[in-house]
Amino acid sequence: MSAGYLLKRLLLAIPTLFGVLVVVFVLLRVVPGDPVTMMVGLTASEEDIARLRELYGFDKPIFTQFLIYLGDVLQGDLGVSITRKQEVLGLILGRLPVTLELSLFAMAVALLGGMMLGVLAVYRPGRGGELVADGFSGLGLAIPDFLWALMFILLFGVLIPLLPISGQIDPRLGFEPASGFYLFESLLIGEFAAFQSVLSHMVLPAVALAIPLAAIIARILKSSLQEVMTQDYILLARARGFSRLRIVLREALQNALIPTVTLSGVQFTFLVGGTVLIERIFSYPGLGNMAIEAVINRDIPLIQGIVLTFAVMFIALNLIIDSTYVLLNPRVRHG
Amino acid sequence: MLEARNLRLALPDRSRKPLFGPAPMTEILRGIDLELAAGESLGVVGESGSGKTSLGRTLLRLYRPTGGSLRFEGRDIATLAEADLRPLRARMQMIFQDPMSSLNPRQRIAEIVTQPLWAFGRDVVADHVPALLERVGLTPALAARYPHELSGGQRQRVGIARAIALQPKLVVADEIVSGLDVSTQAQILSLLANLKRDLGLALVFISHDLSVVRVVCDRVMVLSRGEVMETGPCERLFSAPRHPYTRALLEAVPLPEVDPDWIHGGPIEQEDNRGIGMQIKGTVALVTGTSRGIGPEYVRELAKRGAAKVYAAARDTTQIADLAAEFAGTVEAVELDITDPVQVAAAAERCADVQLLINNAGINHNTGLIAPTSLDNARAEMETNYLGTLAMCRAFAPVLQANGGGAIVNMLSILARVCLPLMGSLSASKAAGLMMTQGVRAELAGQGTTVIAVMPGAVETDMTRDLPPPKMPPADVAVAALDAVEQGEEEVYPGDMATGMAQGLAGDPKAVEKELAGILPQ
Amino acid sequence: MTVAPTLAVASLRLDLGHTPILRGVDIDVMPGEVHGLVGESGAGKTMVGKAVLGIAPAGARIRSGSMTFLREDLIAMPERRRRDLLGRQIALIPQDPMTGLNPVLRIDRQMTDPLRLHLGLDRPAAAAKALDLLHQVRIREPERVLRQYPHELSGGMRQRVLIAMAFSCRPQLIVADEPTTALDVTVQRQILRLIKELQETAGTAILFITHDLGVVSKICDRVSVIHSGRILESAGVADLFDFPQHDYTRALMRATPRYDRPGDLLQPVPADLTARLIAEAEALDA
Amino acid sequence: MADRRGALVSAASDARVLFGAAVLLALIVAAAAAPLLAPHDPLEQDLLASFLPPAFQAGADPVFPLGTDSLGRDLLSRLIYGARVALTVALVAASLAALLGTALGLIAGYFGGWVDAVISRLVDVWMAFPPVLLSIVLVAIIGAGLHSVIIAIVIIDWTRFCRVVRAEVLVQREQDYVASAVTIGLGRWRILWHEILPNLLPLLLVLITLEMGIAIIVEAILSFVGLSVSSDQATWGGLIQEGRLYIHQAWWIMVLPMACIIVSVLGLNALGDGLRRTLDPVMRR
Repeated sequence: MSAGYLLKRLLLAIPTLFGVLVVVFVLLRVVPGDPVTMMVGLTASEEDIARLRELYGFDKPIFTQFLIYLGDVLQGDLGVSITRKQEVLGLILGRLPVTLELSLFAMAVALLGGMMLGVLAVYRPGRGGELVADGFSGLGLAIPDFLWALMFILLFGVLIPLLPISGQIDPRLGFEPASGFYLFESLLIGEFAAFQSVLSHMVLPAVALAIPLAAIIARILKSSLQEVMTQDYILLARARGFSRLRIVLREALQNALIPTVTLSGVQFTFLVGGTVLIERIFSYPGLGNMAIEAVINRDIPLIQGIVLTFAVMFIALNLIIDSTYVLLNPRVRHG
Repeated sequence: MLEARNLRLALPDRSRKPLFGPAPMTEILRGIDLELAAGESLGVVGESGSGKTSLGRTLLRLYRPTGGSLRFEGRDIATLAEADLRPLRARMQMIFQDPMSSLNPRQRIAEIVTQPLWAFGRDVVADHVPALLERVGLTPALAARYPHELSGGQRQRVGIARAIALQPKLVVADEIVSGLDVSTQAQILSLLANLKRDLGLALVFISHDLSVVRVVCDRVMVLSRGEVMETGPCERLFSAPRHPYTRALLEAVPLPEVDPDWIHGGPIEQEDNRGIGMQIKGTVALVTGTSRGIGPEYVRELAKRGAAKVYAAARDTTQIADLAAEFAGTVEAVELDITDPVQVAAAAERCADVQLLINNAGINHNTGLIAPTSLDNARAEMETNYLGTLAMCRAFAPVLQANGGGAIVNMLSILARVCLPLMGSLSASKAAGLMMTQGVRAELAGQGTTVIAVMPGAVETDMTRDLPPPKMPPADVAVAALDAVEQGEEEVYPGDMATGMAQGLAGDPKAVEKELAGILPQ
Repeated sequence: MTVAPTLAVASLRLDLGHTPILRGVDIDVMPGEVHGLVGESGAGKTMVGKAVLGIAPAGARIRSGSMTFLREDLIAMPERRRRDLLGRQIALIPQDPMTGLNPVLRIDRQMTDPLRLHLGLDRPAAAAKALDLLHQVRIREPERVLRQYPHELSGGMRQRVLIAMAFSCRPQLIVADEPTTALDVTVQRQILRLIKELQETAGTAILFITHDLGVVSKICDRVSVIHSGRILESAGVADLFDFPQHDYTRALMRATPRYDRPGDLLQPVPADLTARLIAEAEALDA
Repeated sequence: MADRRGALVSAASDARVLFGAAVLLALIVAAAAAPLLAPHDPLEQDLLASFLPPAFQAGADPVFPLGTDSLGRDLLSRLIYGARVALTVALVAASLAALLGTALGLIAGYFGGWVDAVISRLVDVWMAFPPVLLSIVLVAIIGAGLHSVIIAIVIIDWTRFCRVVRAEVLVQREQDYVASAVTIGLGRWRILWHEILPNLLPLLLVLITLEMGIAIIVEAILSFVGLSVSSDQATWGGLIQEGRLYIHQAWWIMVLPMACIIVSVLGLNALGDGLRRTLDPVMRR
């Protein structure tokens, strides 16, 4: 059943992906007016526009255009960036590891922090633990990641300059990872100076990204733990003389994680989506930063490529969350 | 007025839904025949999964049957479209099981009970609501309340008021008292009986509770797995059920009257009806007297059966070094002379995890009572066989209690029941042991400790070397004794000799005594 | 010579927040006895069980009275000692077999954890013991059941597992809180029989909490009737059913329908009796 | 009537609701009476008075109680006019997104079948886009301006309502009160409208207050990126972007609008949370 469930999810991702392609295509070719004019602005000559039209196939019927686009994408051809004059795919693959690394690190921080707070609130109800958890999740939910980022810049960049607030690594180190994964590779090959620099650059953006997710996880985990703690099997565990910590961690936590995963799953994608702005704020050379540049420069092939890449990442992330759900819940596993 | 022939219903079973395509259909109702005259009440009883709730909903066409016919007031409604059904719905109503879910939480009571009226375009006059509420025994003051502000019984009355608002001809009541206390349940049942009589309602009363059905209904239908097992008038069906299922159902109802036999009667799900003793596997045992005789066999058998740990006690532990080595990790040697109170107390402290105590140690001087040697032999036998064993029982009773009850096995002999004059003084000590065993058993019953007396015949050990055959191998005694532990038996007579003598003692004890007396060499 | 009760509850008063729930409850459960505690919803019967087990909800406060288990004070007992007793000497059979088992853990984990904690068994020994326990509650293919999750078992099976778990450490006292209420009658009968047989064999004392007079009459040796947090009547089961002393007991019996006596008209518990009982109970709060 | 008033009283006595209502009221007053409240024209430049600190700091000019920005414009007035933009976006975008999402969610949940399949797939596709990036791209395409911001928020955030409403309808549909409505002959639309929808109202109210907070944030993000309303109009996000450039010399230009956003969102969240707890009759028990 579990393999079947996941297979079904995987197959359902195909129409979603197709829908994404349609939207990406329609978004940038149909609405409203002329994409070429949008790209080159109003100053270009009539001939230039006509030449570009032909070059990008905009003179063909819209359906044909879509088929061509679909064919290209399936072959891994995302077109050429107008401003950078490079293959879009290559540009994206160059930046992707940076964003992935940042997102994964932020997720780990969020999971760890959120779960610790959620458990703390239930383990010590009505006392310091619960108050701290409630206060944190209240603030974390109200303040979006980009405001946290700006506050961190003010705090740790200007008032108490502890951590770097711009870039990904100290450029003087001249560290260029072959894989594109700065943190992993520097650790792997023992470049500790580089590792330290990458890590210190990553802390502020990652924590800013992590706080809203951690707040959501803490809040949902707390309320589902509270719900689970009233169940008969928990009463029974108490009636068996298990200690409270053991009950919370071994009997209740897994049950409470099931709704937590379901309800906070979408927030993981929001975290990844948040990198767009956070990277911009911290001048972090990732995919999101490039996306905003592309929007400002009206580099349509690049925008399409990046939006598509994010969509694929989101779909993959949702699949991973689904499999976590399957792992946690024996009912789905054995259905 | 209502007639169903071969009514069938299948619903999709989402739990078995394949990856793609629709979920497979599960047969819920497999051909139900039913008829109901105006003003009649039919009880539908069945256990969970019998399809009784689905039947009620199908009769009111909340579900569309997958086969058969369903006639209401002469008209086949089995496949009628919802729009054509709507005019009929005024004459067929339902009362639901859970009033919390069946009353819209956002509507006031007045709105809930008059909703059917305006849904069918009837005029709602000012005194309609109070009249309806009073009809079901509610004060009109409740009209402005919301459902969550009412008690369970009051909510169910509102459900009834809504159902009778249109003065229907047919009402289906689905488990309407199952969530209520006895006192509230009695009120609702009498209300329903009154309404049925006064309004001439035809009633389909669905319940799992046979006693409740008896109060309300004229006829009853027993349902199991979507099929009718039996149907008939209440008087007949409850007093002379024809179908075995009906009978089983009736017998299973615990009527409120004292009947000590009821609980031990009835079917048992599992054939394997073995006793419920203590599982040796995983337990911690202590065996005394393991240096020779049956003792080592106990240790081996316990190890074989998966005991977690066996304390092998002996006066001289050097003699059991081999045994301890054979089961290293499981068997632990303990130096213990059971006649020494200090050693006994020390053992109880050291072996605080014991759940099974096997008092195997005993001595036998093979002497008669009058003729040979001194009283000292008799005194020594008493000292070990009776007082030593008793000391162990006393020392370990709290240990066993702390470990959840456990069991004590006292190794006696069939000679505890009858004297073999060759071993008269041994017999006396074993008889004392038997009485002690019975006393300890009674005293420890409260703490859940089982106390077992093992009374074998002659066993092939160096103690019995003077005796003539047949003698049973010592390992068999250990097997029989541990079987008894696992099966929760209190007395066990290992071997043919002991079994035969026990039977003889049960029949004619005098004859057995005479026979044994005859063994004495003249 | 008198035998000490396994569980003695005396004049127990308990508030939930500011609402009195128990108003002086006296119950003695003797060794080897099944003691029924019967009452309607809201009578406080479940709270008695929870108080004994020390698992009353947050906000519950014992105002006065005593609870002793084998002469040990349950109220003043240190937490460590209580946890040591619970599960080993005192066990619970919960009401709802559907929520009584942890849905994400296999049966073997749920059965072996307490065995390892309380009896100090190692993993294989505990597993073997669990297997044997399932045998004892007459579960077919216990090896398979041990590997299953709760949702793969029927309600009756789950209740058997819960019973096996309750008896697993051979406790002196079991609190059974409506253990058969959620079951079909035929399954209920089997479960009642199982509990009774295990109880008789092990000599366990049981506090059997139920609303069902029928069940009480079959399994209990003594019965206490509870209403508004007060024990109205306590008697041997035969005496209670043959000569009920309290008006409420009699009214309860008259309100209970029975299929073999269609002639007896059901009489709801009179409203003035209920009102009187509540007034009497509230008078105790002053 | 007694009961409904009771619900309102208990809602009003909830500290969260009070705080949230006060914040919302302040926003409304600031937005409606901006010309009366603002001491200066928000666009009036005074280059001689640039980078003046707020009144509680040394070197402040009492004419500019919260200081001035790089062009010497009065910060307080800009914040008050910024509230106008924020509140407009919040109210209009949240209501429109709620309308669209709720309608689709109701239909998908109640009718099921292929309608549900299509709508659910559409939601899936939507959820596959990062909302921030999508709104930036959308506004870039449609062109900057208040309308574009609102349209972008509605296009992106209707799925929030659709998902929650659909799930809740699935729950409500199985309740016996719906079956009971069928037995008294109510039609499908009537059941959806009169029976199910009222049970969703508390949930919707909560979702709308939360969405208002989100809309304020999205508007700020778009202004921050420079894509919202025209750059000379005062918006909180625009102020933050400007303040970020002068963070070392005039922290207040960034911090004050941030505080406005945070207080507004905190207030709206508290309002939603408090309403959820007090308005639901079943939860109120």
